[in-house]
Amino acid sequence: MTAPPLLKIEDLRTYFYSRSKQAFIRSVDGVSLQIARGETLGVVGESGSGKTITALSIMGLISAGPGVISGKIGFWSNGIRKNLLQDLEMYVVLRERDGKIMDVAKDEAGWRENAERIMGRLRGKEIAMIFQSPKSCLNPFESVGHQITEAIRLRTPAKDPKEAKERAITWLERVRIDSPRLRFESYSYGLSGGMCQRAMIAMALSAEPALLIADEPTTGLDATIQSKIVDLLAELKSEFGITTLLISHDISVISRLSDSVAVMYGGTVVEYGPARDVLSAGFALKHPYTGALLASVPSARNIQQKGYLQVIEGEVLDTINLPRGCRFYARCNRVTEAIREKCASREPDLREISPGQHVRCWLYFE
Amino acid sequence: MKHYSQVAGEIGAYSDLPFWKKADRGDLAYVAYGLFIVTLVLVSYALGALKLLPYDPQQISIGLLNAPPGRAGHLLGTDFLGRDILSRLIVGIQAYFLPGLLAIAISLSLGTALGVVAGYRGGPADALIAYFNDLVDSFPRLVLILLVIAAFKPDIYYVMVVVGVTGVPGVASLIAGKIRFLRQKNFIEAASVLGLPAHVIILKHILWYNCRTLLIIQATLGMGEAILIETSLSYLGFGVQEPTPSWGNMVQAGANYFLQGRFWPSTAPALAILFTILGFHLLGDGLNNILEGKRKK
Amino acid sequence: MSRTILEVVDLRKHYRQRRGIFSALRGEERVIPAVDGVSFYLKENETLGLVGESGCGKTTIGRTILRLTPATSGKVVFDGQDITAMPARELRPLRSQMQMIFQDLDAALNPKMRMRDILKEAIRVHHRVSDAGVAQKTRELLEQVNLKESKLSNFPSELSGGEKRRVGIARVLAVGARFIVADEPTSALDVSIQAQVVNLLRDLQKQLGLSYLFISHDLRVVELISHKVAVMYLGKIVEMGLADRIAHAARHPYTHILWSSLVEKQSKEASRALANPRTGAWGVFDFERPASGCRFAPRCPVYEAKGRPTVCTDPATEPRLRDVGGGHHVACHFPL
Amino acid sequence: MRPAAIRPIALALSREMALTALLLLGVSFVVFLILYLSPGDPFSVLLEGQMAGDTARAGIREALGVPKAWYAQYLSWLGNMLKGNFGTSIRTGLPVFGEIVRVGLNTLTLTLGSLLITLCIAVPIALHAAVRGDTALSWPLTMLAYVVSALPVFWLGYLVIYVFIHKFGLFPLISGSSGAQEHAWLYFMVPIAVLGIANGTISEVIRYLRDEMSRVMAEDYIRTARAKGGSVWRHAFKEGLLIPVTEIIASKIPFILGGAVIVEQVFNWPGMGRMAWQAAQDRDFPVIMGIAMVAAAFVRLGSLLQSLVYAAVNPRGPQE
Repeated sequence: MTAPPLLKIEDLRTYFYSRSKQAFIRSVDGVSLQIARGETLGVVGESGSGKTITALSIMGLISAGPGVISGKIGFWSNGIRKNLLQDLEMYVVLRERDGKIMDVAKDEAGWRENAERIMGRLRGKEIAMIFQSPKSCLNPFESVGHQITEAIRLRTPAKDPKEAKERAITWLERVRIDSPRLRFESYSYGLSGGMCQRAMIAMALSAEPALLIADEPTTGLDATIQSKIVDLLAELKSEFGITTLLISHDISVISRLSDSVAVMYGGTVVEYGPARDVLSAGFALKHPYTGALLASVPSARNIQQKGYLQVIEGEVLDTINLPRGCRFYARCNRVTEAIREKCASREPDLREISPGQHVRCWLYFE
Repeated sequence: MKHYSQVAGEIGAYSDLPFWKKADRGDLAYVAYGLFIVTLVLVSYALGALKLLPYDPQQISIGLLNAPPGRAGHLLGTDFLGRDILSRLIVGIQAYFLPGLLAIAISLSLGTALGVVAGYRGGPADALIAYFNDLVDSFPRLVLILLVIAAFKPDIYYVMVVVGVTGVPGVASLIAGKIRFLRQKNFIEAASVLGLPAHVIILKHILWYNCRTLLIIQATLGMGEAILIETSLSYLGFGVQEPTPSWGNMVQAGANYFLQGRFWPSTAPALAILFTILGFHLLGDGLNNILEGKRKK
Repeated sequence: MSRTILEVVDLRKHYRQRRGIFSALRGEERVIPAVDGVSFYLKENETLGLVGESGCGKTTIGRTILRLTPATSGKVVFDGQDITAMPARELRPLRSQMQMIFQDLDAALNPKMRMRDILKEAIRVHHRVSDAGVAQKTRELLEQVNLKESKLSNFPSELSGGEKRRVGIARVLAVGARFIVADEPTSALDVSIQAQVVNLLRDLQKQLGLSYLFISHDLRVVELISHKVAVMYLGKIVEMGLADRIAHAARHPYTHILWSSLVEKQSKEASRALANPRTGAWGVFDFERPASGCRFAPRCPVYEAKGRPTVCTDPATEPRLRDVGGGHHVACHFPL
Repeated sequence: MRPAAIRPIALALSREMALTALLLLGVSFVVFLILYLSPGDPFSVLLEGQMAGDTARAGIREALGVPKAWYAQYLSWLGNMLKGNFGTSIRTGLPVFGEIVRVGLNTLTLTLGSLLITLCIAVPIALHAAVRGDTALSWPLTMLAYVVSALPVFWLGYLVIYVFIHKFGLFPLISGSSGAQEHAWLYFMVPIAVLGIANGTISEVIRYLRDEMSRVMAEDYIRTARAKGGSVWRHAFKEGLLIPVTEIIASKIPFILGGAVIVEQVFNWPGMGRMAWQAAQDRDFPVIMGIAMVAAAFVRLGSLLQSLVYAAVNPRGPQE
């Protein structure tokens, strides 16, 4: 029996409400994913695809209304077995009109307390997270080392300040920050983007979490720094075997670190499978969006012949005006006459078309 | 339970929703109340100027001292000399209306000019204007006014020039802040690279398009400020002197009769002050939330 | 043979940074050499890529050429005329031919104006055009940058990233630009939209014979779109040549490291060979005390491998850009 | 306090001191300018009380060696002031500086007390709104704040006097100077409470604190604190509450000082405000000029506090 997945998300829905348009922003609209223990799942998608909101929903950091409204997040880690969205249904009442959720009533304060009870001990201990633009993620009024010590004293048995400080310094060394004792006292404005990210990684891993969520860890950093951070994550993965949920729009970062990959578009997972299949250009069974995404990154061949990039027409999907049928239909270039009617009117579900390979496209369903 | 509901299946482009649909109900109520007050003040000012009043505000009637509202045709009753309170309230607006406009005109025009120079030029001009702002802010406004009153004679227009000048730093820093925000987005550089001359960039793009709501809001808040100052001064005895009515001296005169249990002659003008200033504040804040965009929670 | 549209000779831009009132009184002033003696030329219908890590001065070059910031010294010749010190009135007619696309998608767009008015203003900025002319020109522009007519009445806040960038380009074309400084035009966009914009820029180059100074830290896009590439480090050009030679046959150690750091191309061996324990301290440019001589020396693996030869750090023998054959220029004593 | 933190504070202190000196110089110049521009010749006005005829006054001026040129007058006045001699009050003949110090303390306590009350009301409301967002309670609270800040403070003063004194017969409405009554502290507290509530800044203070707090709560480093399971308050306190409060103190002192003038008048409170009113009444220039200077000093004190706190909290040093 294969070990149960460390994290299993089932049909997660997270909505926000635009008061000016008086409509729902359906950022995450039915996402199902799972990560096996020790594995790194890469989630790739463009802006507005809902990948960051999915991560924040797992961590319970969604504050705007209505926020998480349905779904289950199973979490199995050494000794703990929990649904992070335990009895969410008791706090939320949904009403649908022709297949789309049109009314949401949510007891936000009640759910906030309940979520705090569930996540209180997990957040920062079992599940840790690092973010994009690391420089703004550190408290500008406190030294970097002090913030790491706080994490250690909060989440590990090392309560005594001196011991926690030592442990923090060893972690700074571990993430290859030069002269850690000096950097311990420095502030975020005195460090480069790369070094801030290393400090964040040290802070997250110092609590020895079971799951690390990395949301766009390399975005905004220079090319040379990006590759250093990716190397560091690779080393930490091989050394600690930590289960990671890696989120990025940069396909090369995902392919470098992930075991399996999920491609998200318009708030849903459109393809999910082992990294070497999903991301290799040659692999045939692929969702049209994934194929087009891979083709729009300038490859060696493109550059050689100074050829044009294969382009996905149209604009990135706006998650307020969702179409009736498949979300990618308007921009899809592999629609055949046989399935055009289905693509335009009914949304396909995520089905396993070959072992381990899931796709959400009528092209592969008989 | 918080309720969210979406009515339409298809959502039109954001821009074709009229602005009152986009705004939230509270702000609309603020603006509605504010506009009601502004029209009331304008109408009263006109009535006062044209002398179309229910009674002669100066006409004393011994028999009706401190009459409660509604007595003998006096809608709002009479004061300690039997003069009709409603007419005196209407005429009372003369005391602050034009001076108020003068104050606003000064603070907006000077403020905009200094703000543009500070924001657009930057460098030493910026430091100089910052110094001027600090200097004006160092004076408690009423103390400065008392100084002017001591030096010159207690004329409301002198006072309103001072109120106008002390309003300049606020406007200037708002305008300069807006320009810095636009500069941060390289907006000003993009316009100058295109070849737009400086005066077009400043007048059209910065002031007309991006600062007009800001100036309207400052005007409403400025008027509220002017009323507060005028009424306080006339309470202190420096504003309009008896027998000409002003809301400040009516409150002050009426207050002497508190001890005899007659509150109304002092409370009526006080309520007038309260609702008018409230009107201008709500109008300013409501417009700000609708047009400048409330900071989303 | 296409004419040279732009020539830059020994351009310098030094920023004086005052610490505070007191340090100014004491005359202690830090001079940041953002651009320190840069020379290159650009032919019509050609794209020169400018790459380098953030803070190396590539954006400053773009702004100095377009006179957004005054140059400290050096010469900028546009279309045969020296515009470095030309008075603004004389510069105005030339101004319409030299334009810039800013990294910030909202830079060119007044948040309170609809798109129709933005384009109308751009069309009318340099010459009077009748309403019919404006409508006709607007349609032409929309078609050139393939924007939908229905978007004309939208405010910038209602446009997507890709549409904002296309309006920015349409605005630049409206004034009849021939030379465009594109400062990181694709970095704020998603991959699929980036591809659209890159193709659009190349189409426009073919149709209108535009020439680009393409500034970016996305090496793949630069390699694809540029004919020639210049690599900058701490305010100086360290290598310049044809795009594919820079990418695959780099002669300067920094260029090699830059291109080898492209994540997916990076195999384990390549990075370990050039890995240098002290390079861990990447990222923080030390402007205050730039190393004398070759500025890359403190982080250069070749300098380490060759036992830190003094020729690299001696200010007298600072490596100059020299031709190492086939128009390929390198500023290094020990080219790879 | 880490030794390293001393340097930025010292820097901030010296910068603020220099700025304050420059500003007070500016204030003195403005005050002198207003006086100089006033229709009557300042010195003739000064001597109006004592000397009748013009010629007599001219003689006096020669005798005192009063310089003709305006800047000479300004410099001599400034010189005296720096030596602590603010001239003598025309009405009382007493040295102005002594008078001001005597009453200045009362006004200081009145101002700071009411500022404290304004903050005690505003901070909880702002925090509640920032953390909870819109609740059933937040609408009435904001409306109340609007009404209170539009209230004419003198009318409220009279009302309070009537209710407290007349109705409950608590303490006789005589001059505040007699401290003997058993309810002296109450007499002391009422004006502070009235000014604290009705100084016209409450709704703005609430809005500013609420906006600053919500901005900080949405910052990335607070999200990190939450993700770390750490206490949000510990991280949000400095930028979210401490700095905005000092900002309010520095920017609102002038308004409250203005309000103090009126409250002192309503309650017969022996403060600088009432003295200023009296001086304006009698055109007693030295007194009003002295009060303007001391008031300006109070205001600069507020912003000194603000930049000190900012420098102590923000490790980067004084600049933004």
